[in-house]
Amino acid sequence: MKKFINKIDDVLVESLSGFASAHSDLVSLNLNPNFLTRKKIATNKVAIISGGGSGHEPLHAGYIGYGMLDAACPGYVFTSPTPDQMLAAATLVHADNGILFIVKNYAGDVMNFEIAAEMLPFANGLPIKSDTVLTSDDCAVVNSTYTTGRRGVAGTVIVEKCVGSLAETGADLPACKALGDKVNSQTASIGVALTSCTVPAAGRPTFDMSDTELEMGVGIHGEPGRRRETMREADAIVRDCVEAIITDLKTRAILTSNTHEALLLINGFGATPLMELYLIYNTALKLFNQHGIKIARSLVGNYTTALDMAGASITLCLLDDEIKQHWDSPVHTAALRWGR
Amino acid sequence: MKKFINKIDDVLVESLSGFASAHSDLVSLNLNPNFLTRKKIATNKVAIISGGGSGHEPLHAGYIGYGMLDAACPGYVFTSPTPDQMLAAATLVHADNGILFIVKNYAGDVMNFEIAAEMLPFANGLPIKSDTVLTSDDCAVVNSTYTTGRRGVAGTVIVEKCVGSLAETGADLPACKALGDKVNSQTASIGVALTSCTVPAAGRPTFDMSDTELEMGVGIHGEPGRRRETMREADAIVRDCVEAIITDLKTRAILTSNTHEALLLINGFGATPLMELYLIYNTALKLFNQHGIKIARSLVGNYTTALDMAGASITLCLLDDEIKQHWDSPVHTAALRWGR
Amino acid sequence: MKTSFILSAAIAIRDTILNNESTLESLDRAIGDGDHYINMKRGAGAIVDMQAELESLSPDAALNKIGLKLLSTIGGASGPLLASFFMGMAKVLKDNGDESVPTYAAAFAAGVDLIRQRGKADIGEKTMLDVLIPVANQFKALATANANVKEICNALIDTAEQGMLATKGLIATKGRAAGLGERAIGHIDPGAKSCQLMIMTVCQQRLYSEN
Amino acid sequence: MKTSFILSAAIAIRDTILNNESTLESLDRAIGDGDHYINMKRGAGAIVDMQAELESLSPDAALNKIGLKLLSTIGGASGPLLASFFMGMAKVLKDNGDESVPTYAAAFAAGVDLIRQRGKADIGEKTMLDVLIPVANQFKALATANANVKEICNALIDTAEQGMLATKGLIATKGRAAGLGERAIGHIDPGAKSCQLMIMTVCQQRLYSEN
Ligand SMILES: Nc1ncnc2c1ncn2[C@@H]1O[C@H](COP(=O)(O)OP(=O)(O)O)[C@@H](O)[C@H]1O
Ligand SMILES: Nc1ncnc2c1ncn2[C@@H]1O[C@H](COP(=O)(O)OP(=O)(O)O)[C@@H](O)[C@H]1O
Ligand SMILES: [Mg+2]
Ligand SMILES: [Mg+2]
Ligand SMILES: [Mg+2]
Ligand SMILES: [Mg+2]
Repeated sequence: MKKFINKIDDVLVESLSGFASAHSDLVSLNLNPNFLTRKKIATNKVAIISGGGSGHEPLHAGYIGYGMLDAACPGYVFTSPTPDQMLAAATLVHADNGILFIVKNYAGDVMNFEIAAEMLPFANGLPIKSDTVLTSDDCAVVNSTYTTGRRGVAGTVIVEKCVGSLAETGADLPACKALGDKVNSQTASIGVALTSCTVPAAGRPTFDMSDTELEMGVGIHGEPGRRRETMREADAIVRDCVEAIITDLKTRAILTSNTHEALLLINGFGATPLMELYLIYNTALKLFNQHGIKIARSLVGNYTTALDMAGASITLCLLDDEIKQHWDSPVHTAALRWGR
Repeated sequence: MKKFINKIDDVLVESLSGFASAHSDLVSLNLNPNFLTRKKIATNKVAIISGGGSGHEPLHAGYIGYGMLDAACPGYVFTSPTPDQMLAAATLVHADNGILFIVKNYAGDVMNFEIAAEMLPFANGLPIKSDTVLTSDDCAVVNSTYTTGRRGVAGTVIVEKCVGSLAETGADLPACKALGDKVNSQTASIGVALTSCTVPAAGRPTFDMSDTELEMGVGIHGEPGRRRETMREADAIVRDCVEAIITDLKTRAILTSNTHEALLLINGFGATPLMELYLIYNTALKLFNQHGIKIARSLVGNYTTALDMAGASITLCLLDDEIKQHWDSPVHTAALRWGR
Repeated sequence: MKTSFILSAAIAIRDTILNNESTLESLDRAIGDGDHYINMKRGAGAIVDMQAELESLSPDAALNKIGLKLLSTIGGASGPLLASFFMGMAKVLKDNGDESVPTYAAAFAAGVDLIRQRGKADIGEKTMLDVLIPVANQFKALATANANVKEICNALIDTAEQGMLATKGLIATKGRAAGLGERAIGHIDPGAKSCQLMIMTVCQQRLYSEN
Repeated sequence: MKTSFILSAAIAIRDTILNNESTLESLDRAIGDGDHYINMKRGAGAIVDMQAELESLSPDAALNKIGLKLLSTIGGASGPLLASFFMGMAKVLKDNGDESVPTYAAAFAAGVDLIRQRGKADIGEKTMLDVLIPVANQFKALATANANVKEICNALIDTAEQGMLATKGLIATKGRAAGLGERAIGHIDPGAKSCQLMIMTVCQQRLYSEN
């Protein structure tokens, strides 16, 4: 393992400190418990708080700022944060209008945020309302009543952007929750790994993979996916991803009409060059077009990473006027910025 | 070599096409010769044209747009573009106020742009004025009268941003050239590779490096650097980089006073996670502070890459009011955007 | 049960975790995200570090504090679950005193029950519950049957081991491995393994103190 | 010189480049950026592809067209330099006719001179010029001395080889390897190697057509 790190136990705090310094106009960092808030706490709005294991940067701290998150709680690498972090963050943001937690659907994240939400009313004696949007866009994991369900992956960024935009208008908690759920349900993602990632504390790759293999449906923590497959040309890989997404949206009766507008996000996992991500975009665009889907909005880059994994995910979010409006609205965060 | 590619000969065009589609609001792509321009050609300003070998994305096409470049000419991977590309791009942009080429200082780039500049007056019968800013911020290569000199690396982004901003105000060609030269001279960079990159057409790593080595002073094409060193902790690596930069700026008598404001750019080479880049930032910030340098502006991310190389470069640009103003001014490109 | 037993058990557990680094790590790498060892190590270390704070507390108060500490230290899936366990245990001990084997069995069962509720999971889902539920059931049965400490400890060590091994053949329907379908078969669940190790360690500790 | 000779030489050069893939690639990987083989292959292929277009042209017009094609095909450092060479050659042939050995030698020297000007480089800087300048000088000398074709070709092949090998001991002061300082020593310059190969190929071609 070769990484730019010092002591393994210090990686998180040193990286967070660097982030906070580099974006001191945007965010404030609190250590112990670890959380970040906007530099200027926003008032008179639902506070949007997210969080999760570290190693997915810029998720989530990179999305703190106007039009998106109010606070983020980073856990250790690939480990969900603990309830005290969420409670401390919630106490610091303006919570008069309630708090919406945006949580990727993993057992650990769900439970830790759940406990925080349960403790919230007792935390500072105030009756703080809260609700939670669980993101679960990963269609690599086929949902069933028997499982905790689908994982939240890169689609989370779209949920955070849209909900953040709506919250900025002064919309109330149920409205924010409803939009978050809607965006999540209209979104499907699938990822492909060409290499494993290496968790710093583990010191070696999470999984072994030969030079002629790929992992189809990999999770953003290096969790195994649908299956190990033979490495092949990009077009063939992308075709399988697109098919999986289309099938998922149709199976869930989200994609019904013949033509639809959508947002296409090609997300790099950390070690895949932009050149390849745009090549993937090029193919995905054509294939979705063939399915009657018009790509009206695009995002290409490293937005939800898995440390140093080589690989990428494709996310499609079906747009309606409301989602489009909230996607387009101004946002000013470290990792996503437009309109101001 | 595992990459998201189809036929090796198609990589460039497929990737460029994806880029142009994903940013169709910002850029137009011309193939054969290959170049990209702003979607809406800007008039009444000096046209800023850059270009270079591909594989450094988002450099340069990612910087086309308001406040930065008017056009970019991408060569094959790591191979400078050819004069016909620059001529065609120059012919398409509004050239009444002259053209400023921003060229990274490599023999190939210099010669190809030089030939384009020589042919320009004959290209369409009009007396188009042009000038060139050569970027040469890489202090890994010690300059001397015997060499073609220092390489242009990530500092190029700062030059393009500032010159682009000035051009937008209607400043004339000599003024743009002067600012470009000034920003370049006030900038120093040095890079470190933890792994090699792999040129798609070559199919294997440009250099071999063991798990216990690093390459100090590596170029953005995987050129060998100052020396092969033993891998060590981030703080020690960053310290050596910071010392090299300070020494360079002092030797060139650019850094003279005891305190100075600066822009700090931590640039990833393509396969290094943001988490590590921010950790590097954290250390570099402290070390520069110890040298009396106040980091007034920051940029952390993949801005001048070397395909899939794991590694990073540190760039320091000493700021004055003029440079600061042009760094802060609105920019709207695929890879750099603020203020609009 | 004395608080001093809790403290020495905590040290023993920490050592067991450290001694099983590669096992725990590779199990979670195979069907999870590879952090289970690190999580357990962080949690176990934090408890050992609070010895001074715990010493003077009653066993139930100590267990409750341990639960809260784990809650704010481990994170991930195992953090809130293990925290729930200790808090559930603490509550029963507090309500019923802490001196009879049936109370210990009831406390253990209450802890497991809170894990069940928090994780919305049950036996057969390839989680730590595949170790904990059989152990809780057997503990209760043996306590009711007035078995002696030695019998109980030996039986629970065996049951934990069987539960842990049984996860190998299961498809996961909870936790991170739930995405794997058939691919999870053949791998032991990391949480089941760490729970088995902890139960074994505490039982052995108890057996030694018996001698 | 006939245009047909240029065409067959172009094919022979293309084949030589293809046959030396690993040599050229690894030389540029060692002290450059690894693309020299790809660049040369692309250029040589483009010239072979324009056979139909070149056939009907005079030798000087063909060489000029080759130069322009290389200029818009190769890129990098070698593109403009090799383009300059052919355009420089073409000019001398155009001005002086194309039927005498001294003219060929002068044309070759003019081509090399344009490379020198374009690259602002000279002998001893660890570039293609370390092959081209000695070859140009010797070509002129032998032409003046009325040497026969066989003597000239054999001598140029040797000189090119020596120039190429000589780059091994040099520090580079031009081109991409200039950043390497001492580290460049021990490596042959890729551009010198490809020029040596091309000179050897053309000379051999000429020797065969002599027989
Ligand atoms: N819903 C659940 N109920 C019971 N145990 C669970 C549940 N989800 C996960 N686990 C347990 O947690 C273990 C994983 O813990 P850990 O690796 O620390 O957390 P994470 O999965 O968040 O990385 C699994 O092996 C499993 O035993
Ligand atoms: N200024 C120069 N003068 C002469 N030859 C040069 C000069 N700069 C570079 N070269 C030659 O070009 C070769 C490299 O060509 P190539 O790899 O195709 O281009 P690049 O260096 O741009 O990648 C070098 O090996 C050297 O022989
Ligand atoms: Mg985890
Ligand atoms: Mg090159
Ligand atoms: Mg885990
Ligand atoms: Mg080269």
